[in-house]
Amino acid sequence: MTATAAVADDVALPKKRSRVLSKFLKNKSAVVGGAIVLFFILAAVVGPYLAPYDPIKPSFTSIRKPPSELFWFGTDELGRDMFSRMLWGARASIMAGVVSVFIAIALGVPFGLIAGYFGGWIDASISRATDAMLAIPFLIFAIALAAFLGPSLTNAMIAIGLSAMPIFIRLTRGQVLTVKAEDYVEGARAIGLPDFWIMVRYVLPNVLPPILVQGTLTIATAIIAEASLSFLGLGQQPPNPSWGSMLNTAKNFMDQAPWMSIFPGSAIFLIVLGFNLLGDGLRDALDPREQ
Amino acid sequence: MGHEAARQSPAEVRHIGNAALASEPPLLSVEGLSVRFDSAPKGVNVVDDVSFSVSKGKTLCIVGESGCGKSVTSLALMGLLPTPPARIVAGSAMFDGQDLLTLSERERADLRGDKMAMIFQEPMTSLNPAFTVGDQIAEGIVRHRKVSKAEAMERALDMLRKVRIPAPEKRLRAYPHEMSGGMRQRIMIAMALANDPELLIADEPTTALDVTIQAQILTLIRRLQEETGTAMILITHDLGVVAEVADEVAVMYAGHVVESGPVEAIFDDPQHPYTIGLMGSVPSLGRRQGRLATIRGTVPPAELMPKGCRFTPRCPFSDTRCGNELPPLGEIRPGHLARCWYAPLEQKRGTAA
Amino acid sequence: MLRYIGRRILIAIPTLIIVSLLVFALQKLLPGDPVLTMAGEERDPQVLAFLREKYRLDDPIPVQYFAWIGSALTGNLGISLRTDIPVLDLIMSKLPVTLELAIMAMIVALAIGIPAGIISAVRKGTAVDYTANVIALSGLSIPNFWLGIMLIMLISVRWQLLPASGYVPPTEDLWLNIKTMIMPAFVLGTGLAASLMRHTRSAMLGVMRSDYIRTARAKGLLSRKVILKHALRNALVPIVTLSTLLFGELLAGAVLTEQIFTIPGFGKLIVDAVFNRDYAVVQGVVLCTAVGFIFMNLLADVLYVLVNPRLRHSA
Amino acid sequence: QTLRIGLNEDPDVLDPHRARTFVGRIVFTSLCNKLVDITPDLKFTPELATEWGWGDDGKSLTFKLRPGVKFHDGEPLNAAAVKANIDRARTLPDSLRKSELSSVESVDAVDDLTVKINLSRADATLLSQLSDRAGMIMSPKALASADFAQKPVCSGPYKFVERVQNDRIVLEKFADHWDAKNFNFDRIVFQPIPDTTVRLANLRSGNLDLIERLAPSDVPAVKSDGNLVFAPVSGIGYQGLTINTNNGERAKSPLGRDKRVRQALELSIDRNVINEVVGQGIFPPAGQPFPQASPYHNPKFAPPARDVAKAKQLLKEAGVDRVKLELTFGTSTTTQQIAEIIQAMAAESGFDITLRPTEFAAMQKEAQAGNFDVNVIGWSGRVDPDGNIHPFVSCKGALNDGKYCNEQVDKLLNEARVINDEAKRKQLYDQAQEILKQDLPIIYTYYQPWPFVQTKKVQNFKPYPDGMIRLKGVKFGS
Amino acid sequence: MSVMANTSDIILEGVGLKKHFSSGGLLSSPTVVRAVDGVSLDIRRGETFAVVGESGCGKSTLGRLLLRLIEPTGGDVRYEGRSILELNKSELRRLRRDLQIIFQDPFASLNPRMNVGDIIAEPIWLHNLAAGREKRERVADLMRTVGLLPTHSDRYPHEFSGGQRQRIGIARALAGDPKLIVGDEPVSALDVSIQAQIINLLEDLKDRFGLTLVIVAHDLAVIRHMSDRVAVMYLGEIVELSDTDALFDNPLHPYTQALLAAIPIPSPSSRQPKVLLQGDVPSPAAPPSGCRFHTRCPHARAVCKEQHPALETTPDGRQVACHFWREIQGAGAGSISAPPPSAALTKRLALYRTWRERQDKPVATSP
Ligand SMILES: Nc1ncnc2c1ncn2[C@@H]1O[C@H](COP(=O)(O)OP(=O)(O)OP(=O)(O)O)[C@@H](O)[C@H]1O
Ligand SMILES: Nc1ncnc2c1ncn2[C@@H]1O[C@H](COP(=O)(O)OP(=O)(O)OP(=O)(O)O)[C@@H](O)[C@H]1O
Ligand SMILES: [Mg+2]
Ligand SMILES: [Mg+2]
Repeated sequence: MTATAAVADDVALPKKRSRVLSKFLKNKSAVVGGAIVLFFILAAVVGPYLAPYDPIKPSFTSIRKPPSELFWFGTDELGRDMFSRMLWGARASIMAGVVSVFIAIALGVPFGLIAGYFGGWIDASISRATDAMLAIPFLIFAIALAAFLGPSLTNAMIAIGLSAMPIFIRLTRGQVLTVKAEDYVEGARAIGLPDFWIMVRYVLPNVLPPILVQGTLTIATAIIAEASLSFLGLGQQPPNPSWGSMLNTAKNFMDQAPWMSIFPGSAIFLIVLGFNLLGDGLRDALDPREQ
Repeated sequence: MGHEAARQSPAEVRHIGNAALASEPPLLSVEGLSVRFDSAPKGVNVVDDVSFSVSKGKTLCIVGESGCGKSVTSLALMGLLPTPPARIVAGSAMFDGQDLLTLSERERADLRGDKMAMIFQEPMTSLNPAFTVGDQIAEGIVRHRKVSKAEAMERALDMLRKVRIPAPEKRLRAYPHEMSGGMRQRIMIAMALANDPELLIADEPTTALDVTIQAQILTLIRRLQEETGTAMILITHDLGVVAEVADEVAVMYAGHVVESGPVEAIFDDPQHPYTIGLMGSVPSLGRRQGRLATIRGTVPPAELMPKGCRFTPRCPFSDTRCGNELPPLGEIRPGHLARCWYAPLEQKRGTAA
Repeated sequence: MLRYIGRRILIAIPTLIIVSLLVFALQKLLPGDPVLTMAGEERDPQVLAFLREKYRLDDPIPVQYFAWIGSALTGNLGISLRTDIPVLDLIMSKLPVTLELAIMAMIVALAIGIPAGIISAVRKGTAVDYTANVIALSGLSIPNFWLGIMLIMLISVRWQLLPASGYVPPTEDLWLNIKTMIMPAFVLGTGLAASLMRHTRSAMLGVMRSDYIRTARAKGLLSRKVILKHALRNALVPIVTLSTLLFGELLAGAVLTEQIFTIPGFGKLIVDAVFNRDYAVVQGVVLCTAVGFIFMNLLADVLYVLVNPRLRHSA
Repeated sequence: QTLRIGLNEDPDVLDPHRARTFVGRIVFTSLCNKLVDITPDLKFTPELATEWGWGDDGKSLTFKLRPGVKFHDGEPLNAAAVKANIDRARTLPDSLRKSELSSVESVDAVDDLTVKINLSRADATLLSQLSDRAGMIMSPKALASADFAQKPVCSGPYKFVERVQNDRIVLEKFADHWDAKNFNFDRIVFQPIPDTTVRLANLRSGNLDLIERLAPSDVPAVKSDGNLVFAPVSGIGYQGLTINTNNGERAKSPLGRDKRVRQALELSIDRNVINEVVGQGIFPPAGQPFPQASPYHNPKFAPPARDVAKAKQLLKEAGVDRVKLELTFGTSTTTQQIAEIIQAMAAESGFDITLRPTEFAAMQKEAQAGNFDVNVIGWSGRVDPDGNIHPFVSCKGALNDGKYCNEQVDKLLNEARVINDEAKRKQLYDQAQEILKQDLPIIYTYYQPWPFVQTKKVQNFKPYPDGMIRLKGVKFGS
Repeated sequence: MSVMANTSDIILEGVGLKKHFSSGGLLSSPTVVRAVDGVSLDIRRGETFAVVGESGCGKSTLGRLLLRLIEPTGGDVRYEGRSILELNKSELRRLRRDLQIIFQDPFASLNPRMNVGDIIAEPIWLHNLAAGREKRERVADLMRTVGLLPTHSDRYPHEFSGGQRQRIGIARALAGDPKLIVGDEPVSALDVSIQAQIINLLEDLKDRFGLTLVIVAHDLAVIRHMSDRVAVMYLGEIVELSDTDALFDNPLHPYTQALLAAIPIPSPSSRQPKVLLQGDVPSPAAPPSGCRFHTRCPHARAVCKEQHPALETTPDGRQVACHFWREIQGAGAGSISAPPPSAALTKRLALYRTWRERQDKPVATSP
């Protein structure tokens, strides 16, 4: 019998194209989280064009006005429109989260990949260095780094990114160790694929999902960290707003002008919640064990 | 119950057949059991209109390909189906004069591990790694018998002896990870039999084991069954195992029982094309007889499942009617039923069409 | 087991060396001049020169490093540049405070996180699950400093229920001590409760899926027992491990919490030291937290083995 | 009876000779007596010394000591002790008082209760130095021990009990104090609480009785709170903008080179807005280093009103269109607000200001290195006028970050240092100010207030312009 | 079954192969697992060579050693007479074309993030065998060869069933025109009906491309059906190596005998009590002294405990490692006499085959 006859054995294929997507869409918290994040990102992108007022220019005639038709979110201690500042601040806060996590991933993943894949002394040295960085509390590390680099939003992002990096090294490394043992990696070696290509085509794509999930969760941490650095004067620089720095100023007016803290506080809360929900949802959607 | 009804359903036919073979009424008799999962497309039940029965001291083997619903059927009987997403949509399961499927969760729990017990496929993962073996056996005894922990431990020790575990006193205090797969499966058996169940459901108890160990376990199960007269439902996909232990066989395909009957009848005179294809697919242990006869393709996914006979797309004998109309479970000979429009095949498909 | 611990300690040595290098490098990189900070408003040039000499700040960096490591190895971590107090004394007096805060926060986190995690795992997909999730995530999502100030405003100022800040040693007044620590512990603990809850939930979900849970149910055990005995016991393995590791996070969280509630612990000590360029204190404290962190890691591993019979017996 | 005081930060070493912080001085005020003290209107008044007198040519200063004064360890306070202390302050390697006492050549214990300080040159500032840390007298016996700073022993109305860094400093009434009957509390607890909001919260919740340095933003809230008493006092310090006129490359900007540009900057700023918006009325506009309370204050140098048109005009004259500059300031909410306001106001007359908040330690270093255009600086102030001006604008001044240098100014200021006659000194300072007002190395913005808040329970508390807390006569009402 | 290849033509040879894993030692002193411990064998060109044994006896490790996917602790592997341990990088790459492997687990052996076309094309790309259109055609060809629809080349592994995945794995193995394929339990994870399809496919491919197959398996029926020669392994060693029919007809080693005896026979009429092997397989980390099988051997004597039996060659060219193989010959033999199928079954199977072939035809002629 000819081998082509075997085609006959192929009856039909199940149609299961976007299983991940449909699982994701079924996951309520992921969808809610995704919607919140999307909303804020939209606000960050187009917000500045919609802002009714200049977010920077003080107006001494309208200091600390409560929310009204004129000023939806009220005004701050220098008479600036809170709503406009919130829109502008979204950009800084979200950037702080996304960029710093991007930095952490861009640096952490290659290190983790190399450590996990090659093992031996390379692994040992990278792992020890990672342990050492983890041993210094995250925020202390970020504070010291940010202070070293000088206070600016960019530097805060770099500092947070570097401080978050070891988590990704560790996560990637662990993940690589699992993936490395998979048959398909051995299969790639069996056809003679060089290590570099195995890492790029086999290991990397398969370690990425949990890293992306961790990434969304770390974005949340990073946004809070930026707020904390702002609290210590090491984040977004005045007069430019970030939610963290607005909150930091607002806490001095907690009594007289509660709206000054309620809006940025809730925004941070919501977006962090959004990223957390999204991350959790992604985790469930990407986890083959979850139904 | 169906017996009073004037019209004879296929299941009743089979009952009569059974009754002709076994003198007493069956211990468990399942009728028209249908289970569906919430995620499945409408109208496609993972287990569809399944009927069978087991008598005291007898062994019923359920065979079929992976995913055909063997485990779901057994879990449904034990009341262990995860609900949701699983839902029992029809059927009854008479056990000791009561319909299992109408009992409350509490009543089911009272039955479980007492009058009916179950052994699972994976000996390596089916024992709790955090507790000693003795603890896990005794726990089931304490739950159902009015005994102290110490008495239960004593009984557990007895059970270990019964399943031929060397140095049982020591093993009682051992953790599962300290034992081999075969040993753990013995523990599982000891646990299941600890309360002298009337019905034992064994879901592929030997699939994960090496041949030599499999032989040990099968022998053990058979011996214990002889001693206690427990009725047993043994699930497997290994025809060799079926041939060795079964009294009755039910062949399942994609949620349907396609053929059932006494073990000799199934092996010597298989009627359903699926059963025949299955037999042809197994390499023989004797000298090589040429290429294997294969069944084409694979089980279709739920959304492509034919309305009629689910084997249609893979069946060499099928025609359009097969795909549209579900054949009844027809009686070929007393007690031997097959769900095929063309059974017996020689008569209906004998000449090359 | 001892052998294992020994090996782990050996592995910790290079880590500690790297930590010391990192800390040292990091603060040398910090802008600013500790002497200027120390010299005060008047910045007398004579004094500047004297201080530079005294703290060997003009030595080459490697010399400074080895001098520091050398004395650190003999247990001498130097004296605070700002207050003259030996760093070791500072650490010793601050450690109990931070530990108390950390332990209380941990209790809060455990008390919220574990039951919530169990409930939401058992009721997966129901409203209870979503509610528990959102509440837990709220803890994670509200910046500590903001929650802290809100609580002070509300509970201490508005309702005058608890002291607003500060610290009273338990030896002095236990009740007052507890009263002052409730708010900080809550603020710190809620942040952790979320991650604990998430982990408990996923550990429970993982365990609930496993075959031995089905076995337990097949024995006829009732749900309560299955969950609280068979499932929880196994889920505790990752949870216990995690809880010890969370101490690292606690310490980091303590930095801000102590700042807000003016608690004289580690976090406040180090932040002040960083901003005052009190090198000796920064070095000493970070080294100490790193040792603590490594110890916690070790403890986590040991606990992991201890709560895991599979590993315990091969020990 | 315990008085709880909330401080803005944790004091440093509790050794007056080595201490540097402002809050440290607050603690020392209760812990250590000094030779002389000041009155609210900045006159000198007896404390350990009952009387004093300048010798011939102002080259010596003689103190008569109060008899029967004891240190907290029971040792007697006599001329020998005073000599030991002043000598220590002059010679201890890490003494921060050296420059304050640089004119002192030797100290003689004339008799048990008479001390004569011999000077190498006339020094008009000396008495004011001795009214502060340099004049605090510690027990010589205790000084011998290495850990004096951990257990300071002085002769103040309260003695040291314990200190928990970052948490509290506890003092206890010293029964043998010469004026013990005027001090009513058994214990004083100083609690450093850096966050102003939290500090105020503690006061409101009753954990504290008195706090220093209220945030101006909280002024309205405090005023409207019936349980609290707002006790502000305009200080002897000031806030200002130091301009880099001569320190390195960055001085070579239009701002650094051309005084017209600096004048334009000053004219752009509306000090009243700062006072009202940020200061809630407690930031009185300043145009000179000497506070209104000071006899050296001259109304002639009042701050100019904002005048954008004139500012633009000056810029045009200077030949610049728009001026770019960086404004560096320490990270605090108040300072940041001021910086933001200055940025917005100056923009209107042609200044493009970028803001650069810098944490304090880094800022100091940068300032010394000349790595700045304009620094927002504050000075807590000294009783003697010299302390508010000399270090900042004299060519070699330790705090002259902009390295402004004008020989004539130097000459005037140095001369004013050695003259004891108030009228003559004032004249010299006026002349110097005339020049400085044109050159503008420093633009003064407002006088640093010391806003204290106390609960109603506290009675007889009187704030002093030097920001110290003097507890004489202060008591709890019933 | 006929041995097609010239006996002297040995394609792959293992000489005294050893692989020791020093495992874990997480908590205790590290243990050495002697997964493969001194195995010598030669594989003849064109044959199907089977390795059988209980779980953990070292079958997979041996398979990987033969392909140098792991480095041996000792011994040598020769391919076409040349040691593959000495090959340089480019030679090794060339070797990777000739020697291929198919894995047991169809779900774990394909990269879930690559589509099927790319998976199969990878060896072609890697070894520069074709590019562009030509490459796509080759992929389509390969897919047809293993019975997949070329139109499915843009799908991902998870969209296929287990059997189909196994076909993808086979297509990938074939892509580099290999000479020899090692199948590590290629059908164990599959259902009986799918297993039969894959067995048939492998046999067809072997004939069509003149491949040599090394099949690692534990299902003796599959082995009997497919292989020409069989090596039986026990705890890292070969205990018996022989032509398939000879082995099944007359197993020499007591372990082989026990293995055969344990197989359940798919015929309910011939149920009979069996002589069963007692106990479990000892841990390969602490193998018994002497003959490793002595702890479970019904024929063990004192000497078995002390002396390690060598693998000796019998007069008829078989190899066995047992001190007493001559004496115990036939002790377990004939146990595997499956009775012929009943007349009804034979008849019906024939009918089934006829219809089954007819079922395939129209499809086979379609493009
Ligand atoms: N929790 C579940 N949710 C959705 N579908 C399920 C679930 N559990 C089982 N199924 C589906 O039900 C069908 C029957 O599964 P079942 O476990 O009964 O098969 P089986 O015959 O026991 O197979 P095996 O031989 O592999 O054990 C399968 O198609 C499976 O995909
Ligand atoms: N990478 C490894 N590290 C440590 N031990 C290993 C490794 N691979 C295999 N082993 C051990 O070597 C022994 C032989 O393993 P191998 O996989 O070759 O057995 P096998 O015969 O293929 O078993 P199975 O039938 O279960 O696949 C086992 O005890 C196994 O635990
Ligand atoms: Mg099953
Ligand atoms: Mg294997």
